[in-house]
Amino acid sequence: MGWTVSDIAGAVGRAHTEMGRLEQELNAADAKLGDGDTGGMLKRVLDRMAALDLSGVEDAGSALSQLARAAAAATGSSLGTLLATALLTMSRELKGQAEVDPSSLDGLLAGARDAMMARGKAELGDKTVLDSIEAVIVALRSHGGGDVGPVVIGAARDALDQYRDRTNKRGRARMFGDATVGMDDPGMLAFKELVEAMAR
Amino acid sequence: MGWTVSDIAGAVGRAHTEMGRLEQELNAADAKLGDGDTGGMLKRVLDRMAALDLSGVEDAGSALSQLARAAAAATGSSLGTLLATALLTMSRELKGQAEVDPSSLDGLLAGARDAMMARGKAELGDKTVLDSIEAVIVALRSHGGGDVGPVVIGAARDALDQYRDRTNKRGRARMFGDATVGMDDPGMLAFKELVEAMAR
Amino acid sequence: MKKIMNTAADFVDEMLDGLVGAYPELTLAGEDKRVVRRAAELRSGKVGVVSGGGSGHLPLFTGYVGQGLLDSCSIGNVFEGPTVGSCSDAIAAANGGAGVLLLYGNYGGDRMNFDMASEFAADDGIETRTVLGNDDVASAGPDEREKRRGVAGIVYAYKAAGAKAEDGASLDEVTRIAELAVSRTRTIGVALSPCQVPGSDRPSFTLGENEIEMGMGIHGEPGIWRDQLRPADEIVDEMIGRLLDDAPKDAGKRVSILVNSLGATPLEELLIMFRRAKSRLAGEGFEVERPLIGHFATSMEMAGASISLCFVDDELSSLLAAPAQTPFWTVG
Amino acid sequence: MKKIMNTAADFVDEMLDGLVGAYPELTLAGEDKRVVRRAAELRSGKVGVVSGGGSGHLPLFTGYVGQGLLDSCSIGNVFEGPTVGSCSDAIAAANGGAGVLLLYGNYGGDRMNFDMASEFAADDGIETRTVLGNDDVASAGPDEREKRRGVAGIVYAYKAAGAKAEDGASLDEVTRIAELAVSRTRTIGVALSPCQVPGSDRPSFTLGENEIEMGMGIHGEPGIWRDQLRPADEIVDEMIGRLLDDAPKDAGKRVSILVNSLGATPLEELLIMFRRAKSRLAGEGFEVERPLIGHFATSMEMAGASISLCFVDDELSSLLAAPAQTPFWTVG
Ligand SMILES: Nc1ncnc2c1ncn2[C@@H]1O[C@H](COP(=O)(O)OP(=O)(O)O)[C@@H](O)[C@H]1O
Ligand SMILES: Nc1ncnc2c1ncn2[C@@H]1O[C@H](COP(=O)(O)OP(=O)(O)O)[C@@H](O)[C@H]1O
Ligand SMILES: [Mg+2]
Ligand SMILES: [Mg+2]
Ligand SMILES: [Mg+2]
Ligand SMILES: [Mg+2]
Repeated sequence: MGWTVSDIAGAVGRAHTEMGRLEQELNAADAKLGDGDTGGMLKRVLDRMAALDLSGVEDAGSALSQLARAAAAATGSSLGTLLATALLTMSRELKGQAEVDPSSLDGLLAGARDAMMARGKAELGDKTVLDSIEAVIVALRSHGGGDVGPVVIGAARDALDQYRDRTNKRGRARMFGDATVGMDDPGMLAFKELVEAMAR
Repeated sequence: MGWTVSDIAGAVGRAHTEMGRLEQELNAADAKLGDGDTGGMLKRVLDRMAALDLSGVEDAGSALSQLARAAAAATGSSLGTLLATALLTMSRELKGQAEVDPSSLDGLLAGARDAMMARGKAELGDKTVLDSIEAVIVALRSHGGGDVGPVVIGAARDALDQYRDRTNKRGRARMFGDATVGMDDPGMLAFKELVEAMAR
Repeated sequence: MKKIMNTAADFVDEMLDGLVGAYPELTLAGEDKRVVRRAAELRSGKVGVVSGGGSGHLPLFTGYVGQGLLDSCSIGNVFEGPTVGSCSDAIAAANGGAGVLLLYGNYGGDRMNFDMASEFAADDGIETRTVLGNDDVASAGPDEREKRRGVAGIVYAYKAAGAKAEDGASLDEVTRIAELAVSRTRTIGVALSPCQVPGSDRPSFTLGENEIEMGMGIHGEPGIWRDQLRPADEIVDEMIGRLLDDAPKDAGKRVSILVNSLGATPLEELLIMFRRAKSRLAGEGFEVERPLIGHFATSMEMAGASISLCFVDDELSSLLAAPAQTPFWTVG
Repeated sequence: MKKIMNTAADFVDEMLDGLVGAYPELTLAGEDKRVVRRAAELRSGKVGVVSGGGSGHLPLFTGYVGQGLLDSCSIGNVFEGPTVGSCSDAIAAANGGAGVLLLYGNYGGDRMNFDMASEFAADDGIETRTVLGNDDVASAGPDEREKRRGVAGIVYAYKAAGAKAEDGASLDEVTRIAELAVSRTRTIGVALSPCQVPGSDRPSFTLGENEIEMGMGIHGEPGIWRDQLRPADEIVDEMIGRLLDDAPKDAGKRVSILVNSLGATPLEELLIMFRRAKSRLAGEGFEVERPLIGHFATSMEMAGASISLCFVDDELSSLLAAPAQTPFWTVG
């Protein structure tokens, strides 16, 4: 009853479509405390991911691995590389599986989170995309069962709201120090918007 | 009677003093149709010339030769080098003379003019300092006798006025073509101002 | 800010096209053609030396690919790290079977991509080592040297490691030399006016009419102070002072100096700076050898300059003197 | 415009101090120390090659003194000719008893001073010849080539004449080669933003926000047109078109190209220009050899670039390839 490769491809397609609207919004958010390229970068990443033909692929691990490579080929920017890292880590976990069990999502995300932390040397609480992922993991763990979509979306929204008034401590935004208080981290904003699109 | 070395040194001193006022004015004139350095350059030249101690020098030729070398050492710009050329040429003519006969001035200037034309490859009528010198020579030749000062000054003024509405054909100003119409040639302007100061 | 370019999207690819079109000893490689490598066959058994980073810093990095220096370079968009794929391709291009040294500046994005590429390389049986340039003393305190950014001084590590690799040394030895050069090099920059990323509608930062910023990074990262322009000798005295205060413990009394233009600052001004730097260093008992003066690591048309000191010993000194032949740096 | 300098009065002397302090193979000579010469003893019987001009154009002229290029250089203040005395001193410094070639750009002041110095030299029994660089096609029509200014393209004449003199050729032969190189070289520049002479309170000219000037000279001399900035390929097409329209009658189909930054324009943009120039030239059936790309003849921090074409034959080509070793140009 889990997610097949075709479900995954569908979610990628919805995220890709959403980027049409999101690109400028994310660029604007990054322009305030970074270099203004988060939206353009994610657009390029999702263009490449959506262009993959996964129709003949059965193995979810192999699908995620191909998506990881597509993301990595599209950009050298921080968030893009972290996304590729997350996908690659999950792909290893799922190797040989035709379906992803939704109840394993917290464990998969925890693995991805650890890999991203190892890759980017950020800590939880630094106000990065990691804090969105961590919030989702926590919410999933205290979640009884049933549809995970609303849980993921709710946690992503709450994380964005809770971190808005804190200081960015990692990436380019770190240099802006207290000037980041009151602003959405572009990576966290992107996470929320894209999970909303994928869950639709 | 004639001009002694001490008279020459006095004239140089007056020209030098005048440069305090003239420097910016000549720079401004040159800025319009050249590179804006005529005043600064002449200031440096006259600083060096005025710094020479000519008190022990009897021979007018030797005095002019020393002045020529001082000018040449102070600058590599067009007008400075032409001035050095003129002084050197006249110094050769005056070798061994303790006094300069004012009635020989037209001949001395003609010699200087020819040397300057050979050096700078300009023609009469190009709207350069040469045209001021030529006007002075012509005026001196039709002059009966008596004080040459007013003749020189009058000719220098007339030349400046007559050439103002013509086109510069030599030096940096040549590049500005018809845009030079209505403007004083900085070399001609400097000539007029300095002979006025020297004749005082 | 005016630029002689076509579209922003083509800026980097056309620049690379021009580079390999001008210098047939270089060629483009990799799926995206974002790797510059030596055109000549790899010498089997030679350790590879790879660098990379964002565009906009020429001659860094791609101008130093060639005999006695780098084997290959991965290049990103202007001021943006190269992709993992390009990093992988650069490693493959430099792999002569004896391992590959990854030698690049300490920036978050670049590190993630090279780290990931080196994991892929391990899967493919290519041994890699990483040495990060972290010479910018303005970017973190001496107790946090590992956080410092890499700027112009990395060319000393390129030169030393490149010469060592050309000599046939092992990956361990080439790595040791790169680490030695990095540990002996310190840089500080001063910015006078900004640059502009192609396609952007405004300069990367703003400075007042008569204002300078001490310690600014090569992408406009914030520095130590912003204040009125002052005479060259004063600026240089402060820069040399800060570098000497931060000198490595094992520094002797021999130093090579790099006076680098960030872009618009002309050679005349670099020489005026060098003059003072040399006399200051001599006053402190240093012997200045092998000065490097010119455009080595730029930020396009940014005005300003950086000074790097490399505290050399016999070993480093002879590696710096070894022959090298690249488009923008030739020795011997 | 901000400059890293001390006083305007010391600008040139401190710059020269820095130059010889950095490069011990050069030394200052002459009464005013406004001559840069090779530190090594003159090779007796070698023809001397001398250049000179105003400061503010580095690496031109002093950066090209050394083995295989110039023997000495006289230097004036910024954008102002050297004095007669310095020209005389430069000639004396380059006199190895076999005559001296005076090879410099066609500017009124420089000519007067070198001419005067060469008359003094004749008095002292030193034979001189003069060859004037006049490569700037924008400064006069093809029927008045002798009126054209000398700009970046003079480096081709330096290189060819310098190599020939190093070979032991006679003054006649070295002169012939310099004349050949000059007659085969054409340059055109484009300016994007001005520079400022040290001590002056304003830039040397002004250009609108988005304006460029085609054909402007290296001291801001007026060019051919002023108009809106346009794409690099369009600019380059016009420049190459104008240069080819003016190609010498005896030009073959081999050409060396110099893409020169006037100062602030970065290497990235020069490479984008080179890319187009090369493909345009190839389209016209030319073989492009030995490209030179970088800072060769600047106007301090002026933004813009020039393109020079040298229509080579076997003789010029091999002289351009001959070894040379100077602070800012090393071949072989
Ligand atoms: N080291 C890091 N660890 C975790 N997340 C990071 C790190 N660096 C950046 N990010 C995330 O990436 C987002 C910025 O992405 P992007 O614009 O692609 O980066 P850049 O342009 O700085 O390379 C940030 O908002 C943050 O959420
Ligand atoms: N070739 C020449 N022959 C005669 N006079 C000249 C020549 N070139 C320049 N001049 C005179 O010199 C003046 C400019 O002097 P200056 O500012 O010293 O020259 P530049 O800065 O162009 O070297 C001109 O106004 C003109 O009168
Ligand atoms: Mg960003
Ligand atoms: Mg002038
Ligand atoms: Mg970025
Ligand atoms: Mg002048």
